[in-house]
Amino acid sequence: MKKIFCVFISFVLIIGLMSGCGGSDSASSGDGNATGKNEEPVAVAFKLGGTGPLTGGAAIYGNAAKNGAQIAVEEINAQGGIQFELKYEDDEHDAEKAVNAYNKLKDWGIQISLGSVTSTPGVATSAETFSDRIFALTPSASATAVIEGKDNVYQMCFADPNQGSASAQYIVDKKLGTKIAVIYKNDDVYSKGIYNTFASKAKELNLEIVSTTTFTEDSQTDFSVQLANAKSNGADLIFLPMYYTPASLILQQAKSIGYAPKYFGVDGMDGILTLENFDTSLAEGVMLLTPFNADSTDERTVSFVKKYKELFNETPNQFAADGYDCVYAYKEALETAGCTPDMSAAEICEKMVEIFPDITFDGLTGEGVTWAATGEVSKSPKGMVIENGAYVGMD
Amino acid sequence: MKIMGKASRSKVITYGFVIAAFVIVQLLKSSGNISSSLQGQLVPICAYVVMAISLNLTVGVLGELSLGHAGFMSVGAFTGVVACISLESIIPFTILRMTVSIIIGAFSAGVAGTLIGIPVLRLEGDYLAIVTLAFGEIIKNITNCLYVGVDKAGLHVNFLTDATSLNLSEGGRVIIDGPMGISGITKLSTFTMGFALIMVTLFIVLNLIDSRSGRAIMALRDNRIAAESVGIHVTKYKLMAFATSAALAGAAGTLYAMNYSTIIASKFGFNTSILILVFVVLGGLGNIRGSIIAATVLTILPEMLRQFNNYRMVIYAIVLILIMLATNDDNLKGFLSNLRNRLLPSNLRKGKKGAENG
Amino acid sequence: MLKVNDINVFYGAIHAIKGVSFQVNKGEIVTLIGANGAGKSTVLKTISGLLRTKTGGINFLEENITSTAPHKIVERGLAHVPEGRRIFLQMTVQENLEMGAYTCPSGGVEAELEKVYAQFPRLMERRRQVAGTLSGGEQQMLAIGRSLMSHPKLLMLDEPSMGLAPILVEQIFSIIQEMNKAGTTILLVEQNAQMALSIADRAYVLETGAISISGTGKELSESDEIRKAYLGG
Amino acid sequence: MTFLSFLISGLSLGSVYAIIALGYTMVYGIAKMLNFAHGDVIMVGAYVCFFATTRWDLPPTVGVLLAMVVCTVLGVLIERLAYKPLRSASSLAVIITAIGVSYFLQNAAQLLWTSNPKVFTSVVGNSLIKLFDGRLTISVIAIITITACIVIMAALTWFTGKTKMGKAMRACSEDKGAAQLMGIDVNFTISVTFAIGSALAAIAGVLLCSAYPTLMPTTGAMPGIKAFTAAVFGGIGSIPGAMIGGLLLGIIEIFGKGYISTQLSDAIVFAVLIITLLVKPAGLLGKQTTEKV
Repeated sequence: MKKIFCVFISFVLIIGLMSGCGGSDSASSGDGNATGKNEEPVAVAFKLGGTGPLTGGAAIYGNAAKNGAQIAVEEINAQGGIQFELKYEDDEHDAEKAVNAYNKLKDWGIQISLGSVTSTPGVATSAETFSDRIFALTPSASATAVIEGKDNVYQMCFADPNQGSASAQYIVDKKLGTKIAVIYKNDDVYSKGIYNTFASKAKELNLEIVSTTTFTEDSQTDFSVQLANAKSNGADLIFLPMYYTPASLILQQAKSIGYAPKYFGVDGMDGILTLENFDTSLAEGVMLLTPFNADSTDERTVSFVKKYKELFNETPNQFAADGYDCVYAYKEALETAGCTPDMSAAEICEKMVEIFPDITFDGLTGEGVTWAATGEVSKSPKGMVIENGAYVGMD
Repeated sequence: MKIMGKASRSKVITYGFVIAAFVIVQLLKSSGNISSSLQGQLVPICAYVVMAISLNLTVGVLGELSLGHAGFMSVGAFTGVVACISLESIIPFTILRMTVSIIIGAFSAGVAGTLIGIPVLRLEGDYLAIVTLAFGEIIKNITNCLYVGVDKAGLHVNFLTDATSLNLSEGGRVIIDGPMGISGITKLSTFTMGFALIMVTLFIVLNLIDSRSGRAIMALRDNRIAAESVGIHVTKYKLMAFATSAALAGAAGTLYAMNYSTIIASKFGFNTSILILVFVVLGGLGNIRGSIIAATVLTILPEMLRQFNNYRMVIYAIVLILIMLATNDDNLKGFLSNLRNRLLPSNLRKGKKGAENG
Repeated sequence: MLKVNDINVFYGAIHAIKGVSFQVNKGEIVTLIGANGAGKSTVLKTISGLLRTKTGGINFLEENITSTAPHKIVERGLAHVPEGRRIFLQMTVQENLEMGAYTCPSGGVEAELEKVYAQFPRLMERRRQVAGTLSGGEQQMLAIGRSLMSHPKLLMLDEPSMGLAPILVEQIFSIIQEMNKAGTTILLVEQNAQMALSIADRAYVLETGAISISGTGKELSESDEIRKAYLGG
Repeated sequence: MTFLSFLISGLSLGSVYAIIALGYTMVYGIAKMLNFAHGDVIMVGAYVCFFATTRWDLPPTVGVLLAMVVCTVLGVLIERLAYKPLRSASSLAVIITAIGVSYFLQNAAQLLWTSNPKVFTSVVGNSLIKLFDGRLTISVIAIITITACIVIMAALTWFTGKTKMGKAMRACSEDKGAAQLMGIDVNFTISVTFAIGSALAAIAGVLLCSAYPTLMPTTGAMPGIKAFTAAVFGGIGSIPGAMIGGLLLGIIEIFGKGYISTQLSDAIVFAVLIITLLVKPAGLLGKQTTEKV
């Protein structure tokens, strides 16, 4: 039986190697060299690629960013002028798979990158884009390690530390609470990153944290202990640096123990209102810092939300908006730098590195967005509060 | 004499097979005939091959089911990377530093394997399986709460607090930052190193199987009571196999981790343990060559299926089930063996039989 | 009643039974004797459907049961007391007996229980005990009692004397004879050839998967060849 | 008071684990296989109930029944197609197949229902009972979960102890060959076991999601592993063992979080399991089977 197996598996291997080589033939032409495009009659479109979790537990974020970017690409291509060809590969929210996905994009001939959607894969792929000299602008990989020490990796979203300290500052400035409880996810880069800076900023501002509890991927159903701890320590505001799925459970379970503090969330909380069948009254009064508001009445947001709903049957969240903005930011930068699709990835990269710190960009997630040469974005987070099942600006 | 001859011939075939694969890939690489996709997977494939061989030692040779093998990989990955970063100024020569790190990773995983093995190897069957699963989860959980930094004064280790309380002096560097794991790793792993590690692993495992100890281990697998009654020290040999397996997994962990700029503890959870177990079972229990092939094929396969997008994992699952059915269902098995009998001349089959353990 | 016609059974590549044919007539005690590993148990397992023959066929009560599922064969009135008794150790004595009557409509179970208890008073005493706590002889009785619950037309017994003290062996054999007198046809597999031949109407000797000698119980117990090989004389 | 409320949370969480563990343990008892796909059957059950009650506006009882029917069919189908051909194969081959089935269910669910989480509407509402002047609040769903767990365990104990089918299951789990010789249709009995286990999984799914209302394709995975742990903890194959194992696991998890550390709660649960198994190698109520030479 073992032998049959070996025979079988060897066959698969041979087929695998053959197709691997076959793939490489076509790939090598599009890959490295600057003039690689001359097989095609005219190089018309920039090859724009990104990785994100399109399957698995984190797939909502990856798909949102991908869909947002896709809408932007369609709009831009319809306008004429700069053209994009978009390709997203699945990274399953895993560093190894993300590098694989990125390499697949390299075989395809990626010229500019949208990095990765989530943080851990983002750190892994940004190291690759850095050494390959491919410019990357990630919609939402917010960990500092994504851009740290890499001149050609930029973020569209706030970096985690910014969110943490901005949240603490906001709570103090607006006198939202005096005794703070924090619940964060202890096996998540994003959640822990925000918590770290929140805690140090809170110390600096003399904001009292009375309860700090955690959960993990494996124990994200029951929050009774965390909430009991916050309640018994008299917390009047709970800070929730996490994505909205566990947050929705926390809101529901707090209600079931008759505990009604104020809640303050970060950009991952955005999307909670779009949860299917979610009782929005639970989220009444929840505050969050988010750059994007799907209920906003400005023209571009309205049209984006409408298109998104038509195409994907969902209300877009912040990830979608970030994906959308990334493509438009690229358009602006490429136009300003005068890049053409026949340039090599490395050439485009050098131009982008030059130009990005200088551009000012208006997008769905912020007006007058600028970037520091470190890759960090500067845009002002908007404080939102949920009232009657909709976001209302707090300022 | 004849048996020995067969066994060593089989070893030579296995080494030759790996060397040939290495040479072919190197040739393809130097002639630029290899896709970035495949090239990017070479190091992880090597790491998984080592993982599969080492787990085969526990599952196939020792006959105990382990569902927490990724835990040892994790121990090796984290200690190896910490070692590598801390030694940066002491050993500037990268290949030597990697080698030292891999040895340190292997050693600490081996120690973890021994510590875990002493109490739990008394358990049997599914109970042992669940305890290994539990240890895998505990290792993951603990690593998520671990903070390690390095400065001039040496290593600082903290548990359950955060990176700032490491009190690193000026110029110090946080290496393990709790759940954020290690980031900013300089990629040092190369395919050649992976190949070397596979060869070392093969050398250790094949010689162990072929030794007196190896035969004792296999005797334990086949009939513990009988083996005990002829004076085989159960705990000693079980532990030997288990700790060796853990140490090799640790080495693979270091190799794997040094290929990515970031690693996190959650990566080495239940799913990764299962992934490796699948390699071992598909490759054939106790069949080292099978493990190598299965690890390689099943690492490449999901990448080859990328064109199917979201259907990829469903297809993977179906393929997995079908392979298990095809190789274990009596009717199909009979059919296949008939087919083989007709296709292969009998002397060839005999020759292959001796290769089972190689 | 039972006709085994040229069966060939394989364990993987091992040809365990090579063209065995024999028959059992109604009311008889027929015994299969042979050395360890001659294939006696394999023959019984093949008849009761636990193993499959590659060629040939098995007829029971004029019907072909070659590829009938084991539980269907039991329904037709063929019971098999397997080697090593195979009683359900974690169930009580009574539950074990009830399992024996699994194929019968639940109405008649009580009456059958009474009958078995009458035949084996020891089991009556211990009916609430878990079967694992019984002694070897009691377990054998339970195994036989259990097979009687389905009221079989043909009862196949595999090594009922194995591991029992001589006095118990005699007891078991007298029970077998009693059952036969009560109308149950018996196919007995034994290593204890002497005992088996003493009660058998007819006997077959199985050697390495094939039948070498057959005859009446008396003929065989008097044959020199058999004496030397199996009766230790 | 904190202690009491932790205890109730623990019992409620533990009851869900226990119901899942009962399914695990029954299947293990008879088929001697770790059915890793069990957790994913739970997820399917929850989805069916979700669609029935939310999308098609059927009453909750119908939703639960529908979920049970679908899961039963699914469970039997999985057994027939994937596990039955492997009855004589090595246990490892069966485990890998079960894992394959688990992957398949999760990914098929994702294709069918997307990975966007859905909020499950509790089948019994979200009402609360307040005791001691409101210092202790108990949710109705917690009480129902605990009750359901006790009722199911009692029913299963009765079923396996008193009914003909139940006894046949025990016979099969002890000795399949002998059971066949009794005229028991082993394949049918195993199918029935899978049917019962899967119907229980549907109930567990509905209760799990009523108490913790996020529903995703991966919802069943972690509770599945925890319940598997619980089943082994209590002694796999033993029905009261699964229940005790489940309840204890839930309580240890909550108390570990509440009194020791939220960061280390997973490690605590698994450490207790390991220590228990070292002291009692076959679990709390498991029977130590001595190996035959």
